[in-house]
Amino acid sequence: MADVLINPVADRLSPLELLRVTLAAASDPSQVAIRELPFLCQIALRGSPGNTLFMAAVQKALGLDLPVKAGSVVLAGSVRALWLGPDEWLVVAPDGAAPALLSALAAALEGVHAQAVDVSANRTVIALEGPRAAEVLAKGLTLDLHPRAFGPGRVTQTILARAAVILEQTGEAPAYRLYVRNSFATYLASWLMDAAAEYRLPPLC
Amino acid sequence: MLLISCPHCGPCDETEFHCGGEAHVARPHDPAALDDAAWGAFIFMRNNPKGQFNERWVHAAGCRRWFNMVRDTVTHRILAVYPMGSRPPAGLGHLGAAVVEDAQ
Amino acid sequence: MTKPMGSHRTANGGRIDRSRPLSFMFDGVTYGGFAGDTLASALLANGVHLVGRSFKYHRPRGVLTAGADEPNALVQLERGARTEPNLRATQVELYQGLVATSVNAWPSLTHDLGAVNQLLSRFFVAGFYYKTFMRPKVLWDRVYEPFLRRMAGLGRAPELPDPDIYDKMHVHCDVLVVGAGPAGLAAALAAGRTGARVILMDEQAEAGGSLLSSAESLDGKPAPDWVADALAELASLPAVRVLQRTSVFGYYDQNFLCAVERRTDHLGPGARPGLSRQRLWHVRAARVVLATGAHERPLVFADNDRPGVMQASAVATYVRRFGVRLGSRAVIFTTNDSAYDAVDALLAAGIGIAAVVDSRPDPGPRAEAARAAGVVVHAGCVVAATHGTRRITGVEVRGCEGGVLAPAGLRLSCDLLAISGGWSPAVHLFSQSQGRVRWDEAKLCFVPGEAAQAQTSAGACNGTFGLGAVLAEGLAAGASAAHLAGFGDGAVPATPAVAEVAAAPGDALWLVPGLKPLGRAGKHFVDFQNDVTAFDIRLAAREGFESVEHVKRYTTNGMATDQGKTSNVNGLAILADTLGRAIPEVGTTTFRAPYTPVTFGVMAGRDLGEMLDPVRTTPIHAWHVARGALFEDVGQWKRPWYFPLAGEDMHAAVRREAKAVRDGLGVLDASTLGKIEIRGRDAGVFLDRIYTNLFSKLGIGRCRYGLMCKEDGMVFDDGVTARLGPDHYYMTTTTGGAARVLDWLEDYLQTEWPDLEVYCTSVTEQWSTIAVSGPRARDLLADLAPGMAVDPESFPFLSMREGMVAGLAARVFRISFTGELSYEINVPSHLGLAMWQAVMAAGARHGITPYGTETMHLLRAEKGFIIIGQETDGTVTPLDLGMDWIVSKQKDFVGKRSLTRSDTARADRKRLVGLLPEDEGEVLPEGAQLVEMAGGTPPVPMLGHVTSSYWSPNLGRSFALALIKGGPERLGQIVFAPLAGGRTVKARIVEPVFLDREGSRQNG
Amino acid sequence: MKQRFSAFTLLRNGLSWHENWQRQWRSPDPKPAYDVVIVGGGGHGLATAYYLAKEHGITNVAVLEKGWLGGGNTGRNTTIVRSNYLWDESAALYEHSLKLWEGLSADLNYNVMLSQRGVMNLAHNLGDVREAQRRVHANRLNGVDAEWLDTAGVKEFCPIINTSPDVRYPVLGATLQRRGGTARHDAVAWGYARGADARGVDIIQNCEVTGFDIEGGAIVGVQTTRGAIRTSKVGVVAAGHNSVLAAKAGIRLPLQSHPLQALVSEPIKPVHDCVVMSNTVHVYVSQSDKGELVMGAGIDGYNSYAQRGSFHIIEHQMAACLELFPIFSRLRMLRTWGGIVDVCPDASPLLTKTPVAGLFINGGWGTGGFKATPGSGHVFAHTIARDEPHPLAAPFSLDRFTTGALIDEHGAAAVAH
Ligand SMILES: Cc1cc2nc3c(=O)[nH]c(=O)nc-3n(C[C@H](O)[C@H](O)[C@H](O)COP(=O)(O)OP(=O)(O)OC[C@H]3O[C@@H](n4cnc5c(N)ncnc54)[C@H](O)[C@@H]3O)c2cc1C
Ligand SMILES: NC(=O)c1ccc[n+]([C@@H]2O[C@H](COP(=O)([O-])OP(=O)(O)OC[C@H]3O[C@@H](n4cnc5c(N)ncnc54)[C@H](O)[C@@H]3O)[C@@H](O)[C@H]2O)c1
Ligand SMILES: Cc1cc2nc3c(=O)[nH]c(=O)nc-3n(C[C@H](O)[C@H](O)[C@H](O)COP(=O)(O)O)c2cc1C
Ligand SMILES: [Zn+2]
Repeated sequence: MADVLINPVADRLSPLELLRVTLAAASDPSQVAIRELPFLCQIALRGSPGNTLFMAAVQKALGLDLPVKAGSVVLAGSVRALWLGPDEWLVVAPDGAAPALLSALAAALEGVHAQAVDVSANRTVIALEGPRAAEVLAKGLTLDLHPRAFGPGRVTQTILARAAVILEQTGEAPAYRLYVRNSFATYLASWLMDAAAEYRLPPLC
Repeated sequence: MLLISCPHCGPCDETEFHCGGEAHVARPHDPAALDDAAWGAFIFMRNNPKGQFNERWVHAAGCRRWFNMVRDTVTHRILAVYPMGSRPPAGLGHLGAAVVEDAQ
Repeated sequence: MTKPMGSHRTANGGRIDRSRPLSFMFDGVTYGGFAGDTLASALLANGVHLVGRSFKYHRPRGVLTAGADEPNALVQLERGARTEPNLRATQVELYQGLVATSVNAWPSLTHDLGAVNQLLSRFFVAGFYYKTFMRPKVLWDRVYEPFLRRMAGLGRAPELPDPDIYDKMHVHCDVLVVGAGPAGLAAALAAGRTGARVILMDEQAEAGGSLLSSAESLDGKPAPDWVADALAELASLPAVRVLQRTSVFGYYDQNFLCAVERRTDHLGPGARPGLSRQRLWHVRAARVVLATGAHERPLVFADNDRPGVMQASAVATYVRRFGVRLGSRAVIFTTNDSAYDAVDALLAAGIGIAAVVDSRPDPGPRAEAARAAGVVVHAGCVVAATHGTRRITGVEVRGCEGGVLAPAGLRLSCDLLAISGGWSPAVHLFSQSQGRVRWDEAKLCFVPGEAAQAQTSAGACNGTFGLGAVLAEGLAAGASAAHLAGFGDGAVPATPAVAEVAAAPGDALWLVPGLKPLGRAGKHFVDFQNDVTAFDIRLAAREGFESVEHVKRYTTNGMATDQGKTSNVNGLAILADTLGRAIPEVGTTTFRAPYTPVTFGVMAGRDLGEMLDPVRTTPIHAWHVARGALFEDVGQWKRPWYFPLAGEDMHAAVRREAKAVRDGLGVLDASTLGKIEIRGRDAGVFLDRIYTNLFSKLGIGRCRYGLMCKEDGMVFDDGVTARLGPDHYYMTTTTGGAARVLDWLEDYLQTEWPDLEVYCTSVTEQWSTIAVSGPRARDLLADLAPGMAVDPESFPFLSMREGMVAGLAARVFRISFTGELSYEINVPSHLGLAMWQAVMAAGARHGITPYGTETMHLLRAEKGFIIIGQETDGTVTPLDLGMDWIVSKQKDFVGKRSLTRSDTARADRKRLVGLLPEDEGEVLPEGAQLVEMAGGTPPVPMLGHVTSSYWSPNLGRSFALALIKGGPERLGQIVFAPLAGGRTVKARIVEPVFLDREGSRQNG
Repeated sequence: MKQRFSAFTLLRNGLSWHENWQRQWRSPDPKPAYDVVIVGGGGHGLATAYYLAKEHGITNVAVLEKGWLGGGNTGRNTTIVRSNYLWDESAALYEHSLKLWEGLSADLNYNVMLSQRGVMNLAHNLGDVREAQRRVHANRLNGVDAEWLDTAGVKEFCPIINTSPDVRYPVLGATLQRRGGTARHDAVAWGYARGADARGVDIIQNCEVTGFDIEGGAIVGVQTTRGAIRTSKVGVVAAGHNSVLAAKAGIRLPLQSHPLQALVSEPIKPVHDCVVMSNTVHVYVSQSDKGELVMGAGIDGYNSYAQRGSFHIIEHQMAACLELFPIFSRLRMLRTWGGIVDVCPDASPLLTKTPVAGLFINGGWGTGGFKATPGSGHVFAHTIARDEPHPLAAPFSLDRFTTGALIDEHGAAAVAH
């Protein structure tokens, strides 16, 4: 009975696929735009930055030095490492990169106290861009996003409205990425659309 | 709304944290060796001072790390933040009687 | 009825826009006003002075103030869904078509039946209700209390849900300045020029504070022009933000302040659909400058509450800022210089002044100046009584020395009485910040003491009253705040030049004697809104209520919607006098948030409806919806509860689903289960300490069910954990416990056992979990995973395999929560729906049936499997559950020591058993309590309760699980469940496994 | 003899311009010695003193209050009174209390405004329903009136509740205790104070207890800011501060002190004629006889001795409240405040003797002790007078934390009340 065969790429459904059109309709690049970046490769990485074996192994596998400064992001080519905690990172890469990166990590980390787990399907990513993006976030975020306090290359785990998110600033414009657990994605997307709605109204006199 | 300085992430709103009660209460090494009263004290008896309190917090919505803090329970002023497994800065807080020994 | 527009206006001037007339309605009458008016100014400009009735005595009341401190002029705004009670007319901006009604008056404001209370007022003194209505109790229950309640309240709640929306914003700044009067503007300028991030918030429609009604000039400019220039400069500073119509209402720890911005209220109801009506600002500021001004104190004299009695500063404001001719003949009664500002305003507007009554025997230069302008000043005199009902018509003026009235005086007729008893700095926010106020005997007011947070007070709120000094203080506060926040060098800009007026000290006159002993003629109101009189305060003291807090509560002084802005200081001064104590000894009551009332809606913000709490769904959710599932809330998750076919109720659906699983094949979306990857050299040891049973010896590729306890020995969570490699485990938890368990593991790892080399990572949502269960599950898996050896030897119960299922790399666990042959197929959640569909397609020929949580609960109960939170409630140990087999004797684990405590080790604890109702069709209600014998009068000793109960199509009868004292020793005994309506159900205690005791179904 | 309060005396005093009202309680200086000293002039402490005098004839009693009497949690709670607790021990204690409430105004000759308007506890999910029904069944067998209402019943009992099935957490039903309701918090303190005072008890305000004198393991006196007082029996009834005081006697208590916040709306005409509580969405609300909506928020997570908490707790609670009561959206919050509640690990109180002879502790009432005021005072007076626990108090002793015989009322206390 091998007739039920699933295509592991084509048959995927991202958490916000069903909202794709709605998100597009709610977006206005001159104000704020919201869209899903589905299926990014994400790897949860744990290890001690004090362990030179670990740091070296990761450098070897990913071609980058993991960020040790709180809240920072290191990029190398298409791979980025997000600092999540003093012994915790999220490695983000394009769709499809996970198997290769994971096996490279597994090989390099052999015998090292570390953990690398594929979490590509654990969270989805929402891109939020446009001049009003920071203001939209400020409606539900207790953090300070002012350029003096945050900016491109910065990342943090926090709570947006009532959902836990990883927030990364990717551009000056500003542009942000919100990494959110699948089950919260619909809530968060709805919340963002609601928060952004007023910027599509004529301005308050 | 407290503003708490996570030792890793810096100042963040209280809503990102979770308070874990009194700090420096180590789990006994050999629970079986304790009588009911001593074991009961370990589970239930905690310091509850009016004034400086050594307490544990975790940056639950942020870096997920636990740390210690001395906070005044009357003014809500935060006097020190220090890592798990270390002693409070000299002259701050007072360790409760339940402290069998330091965790680490 | 329509009245001509604003017949009581000055010829010109003021900040109203005379080119923009507006019409509005008050108590059914249409009036006219102008843009820039408040409802209060517009009413006054129409000669309407009677605007409300007081709470207790229903006394006619007029507008007393021009701001947030207004106690009298409360209105019900608008009608229908957008109606809003108790708004202060002094703060409501006029808009076209505004509709307002007075509160607490029936049938009308002019003829109010509640006014009969005035006749009984002699008996309705403070606290009278504590002294009566005690007996008989039924009269209290049926008559008195309902009557008191009917008298309660002021305005009315809407009867419909709110059509408007509200939202929130979080901001951070270097310097927050509260109040945009001269002090606040100066502070914002000084701080803003340094480049610091400055936010200036002010509750009024426009900035300027008292300068908007000031006749003074700054640097030679009229005050309002200086304000305009200051605003223009602030607008040019990119890091400065000015928010008008924004009331800062709360000052919390570590410089966290909350404010409400009224974004659309001034535009009228529903004017801006889609835009939030009000916005709650959360501000975290490095430094705060409070520049909130001061409130003028009324004077306490007999019948000081008549419409037409008004704060002197409000008189100046209405005349100058709003161009209102408040009357034709005014009397000014004051204890201090500031009322002479009202004199100047009235003179300039050409309003007649009958006299100034100044309590000071020697009132000083301002009085001299007034006299020079032709005004009669009665020095050393007071107003001892007033006349008029719906509007003041006259006053009795008497000399007063040492608190004793002169035997004779004169009567002045007037239609306006401006009063000033001095000023109370608005120390509300300062006090909320935990700063202590101190009494300033020279200034006769409470002023801020030492700051408790990174904060400075400037201007009138700091007890500084001269404009030059106010500006200087504001500039210094702003410059220093910025400097302390890391901006600028702290240098203070030059103070604008203002003309200083020589000032004379004010007089401490807290209670003006009346013509008769206190309370016998006329009422000396202290708290206008709550009708608290000086007499009430004296009475409270006489009855032993000596603490200012007791007096507040006994008399309700300061507890009305204005929170005593005009009454607190007078009240405590009268108390101090009564007790023969000094004012600082009596002290103030506690200032609390909010500074002015805040709508509930804005506190909820957008967190309503679906956004109250995130709805979490699995990747397969849409399929469940399409299939007509009903859902159960489990924490934030929506889980399919059951899948009814047309015409089925829950019972029918569950019977069908449950039969399908036992007889054929069922499928459940188990994706919500918590999943944790655990890795590290010490992973096994760690799990041994966390679970009651042993995991370090588990074979690779094998799974084991485990229980976790808290240190108190009570069961906390459960689940199956698999060993994927030598140092690699995969833990599952309950749906509700997922986050809790992960946090708890981290807690132990980080704080208790940091020496253990273990990392944990949540993968709850990485995987979709599809449980296929039933005798045909193996056939299905064989179909879907042709490459996987699924025979019992190759893939035994409690093991896991990784392999290709329907073309996908999957993790398959052979575990069972139903007691049937079951597999849990895990695939990355992006593919969960695809896998579910594949399972449904492949299962079609096996008659696959999707089932929900209800069926799952039934099936596991047939096997006696527990559910955390149903069989357990935080008071149940593993032994209570009869799970001794899972409690390791060899090793320590979290909670183990607690199991041998004397009470926890008792044999007659409530323990898990099964129950078979005598009537096989009778399903015991879950939660039913069990007793040894039917009947009896309460309290009836209880043996325990039913934790789970179902009718089972597989057993063909009802059954239940229960926790019963000494349960296992009572097997075979009969217990009774007394139910509502006197019915009792009989049931027999049995072993808690009802089906396949040997486990051949799941193991086979 | 104390002046009696009645409609008649009110009338008579009105006619004499209220000049003849007596003090409701004296303000004596502390005597050097008392038979019993009660530490804490809240409702529980005052009730204890009242019943010591009334039921046990012990009148040489001082109540020492560090501030103004009734200024602790008694003066800052949301006044909900009910007795529908789950476990037998609690049900017995709170029902004992409710029975005393029902005669209290008459007993004290002080109108404490008990208003038995009914308390509903809402159920929003299947787990809630199960727990609620378990409680109803247990209550009935314990002689506590209890009913289960379905959604329609809830709507009928409280028409302004949103019972639409389409809300985030629909109302699936509720337990109802009709005898539950509210009472006037201040009047309870004042009524007991007046009653105790009339029987000879000295109520001493502005007198903080700063230490205990203990000799040979027995109490011999207390130290106060107004001097030392000798006594052989001390009852500590200092909600929020019990652990601080116990520590001065060398005793550790399983208590943690947290802020609990409450708020009132501006007064409005009556719209809400019962008490509604909800564990799941975390709300409790009633309307006072003066017209304010009285609402409780959740407990703050940190320990505190400041009578204030964090604002987000209130925001959270308000969202839940509006979900249940959409018509409240345009009403306005008038005042917020906080109290310090000391909480036991099992959410049940301590009514206990201590290792120090003559030292008794009554505390740990957490978020829900107002309703227990009469009962607590009554059984605690017995415990002190007889030097042995009243049968209803016995299960609430300190040694349950050693034996494990906890009385876990977290279900009852999951939402403060
Ligand atoms: C916001 C809030 C809402 C609540 N809602 C409810 C509810 O709806 N229903 C309900 O049943 N319960 C409720 N409670 C709980 C209830 O208020 C308390 O359990 C109860 O009032 C405790 O009474 P008490 O007399 O023991 O304490 P308190 O009234 O606090 O009295 C203790 C007294 O001890 C004094 N004291 C402390 N230390 C010393 C010392 N060293 N020397 C002398 N005196 C000292 C204090 O000043 C205080 O006056 C609520 C509590 C809060 C804070
Ligand atoms: N002659 C006197 O005795 C006397 C007495 C008092 C004031 N004054 C005069 O009044 C002026 C005082 O200046 P100032 O700047 O200190 O006060 P101000 O009254 O001019 O300004 C205070 C401003 O703060 C706003 N405000 C108050 N509380 C607020 C809150 N919680 N949130 C947002 N905004 C809030 C007010 O609406 C107002 O606009 C001076 O000109 C002074 O001479 C004179
Ligand atoms: C049931 C109840 C009703 C209350 N009603 C009012 C009220 O109508 N107006 C008011 O200002 N405060 C009201 N309060 C709050 C008190 O003013 C005060 O805030 C509370 O007793 C706590 O004291 P504190 O704020 O002085 O610390 C009420 C308090 C309670 C417990
Ligand atoms: Zn952190």
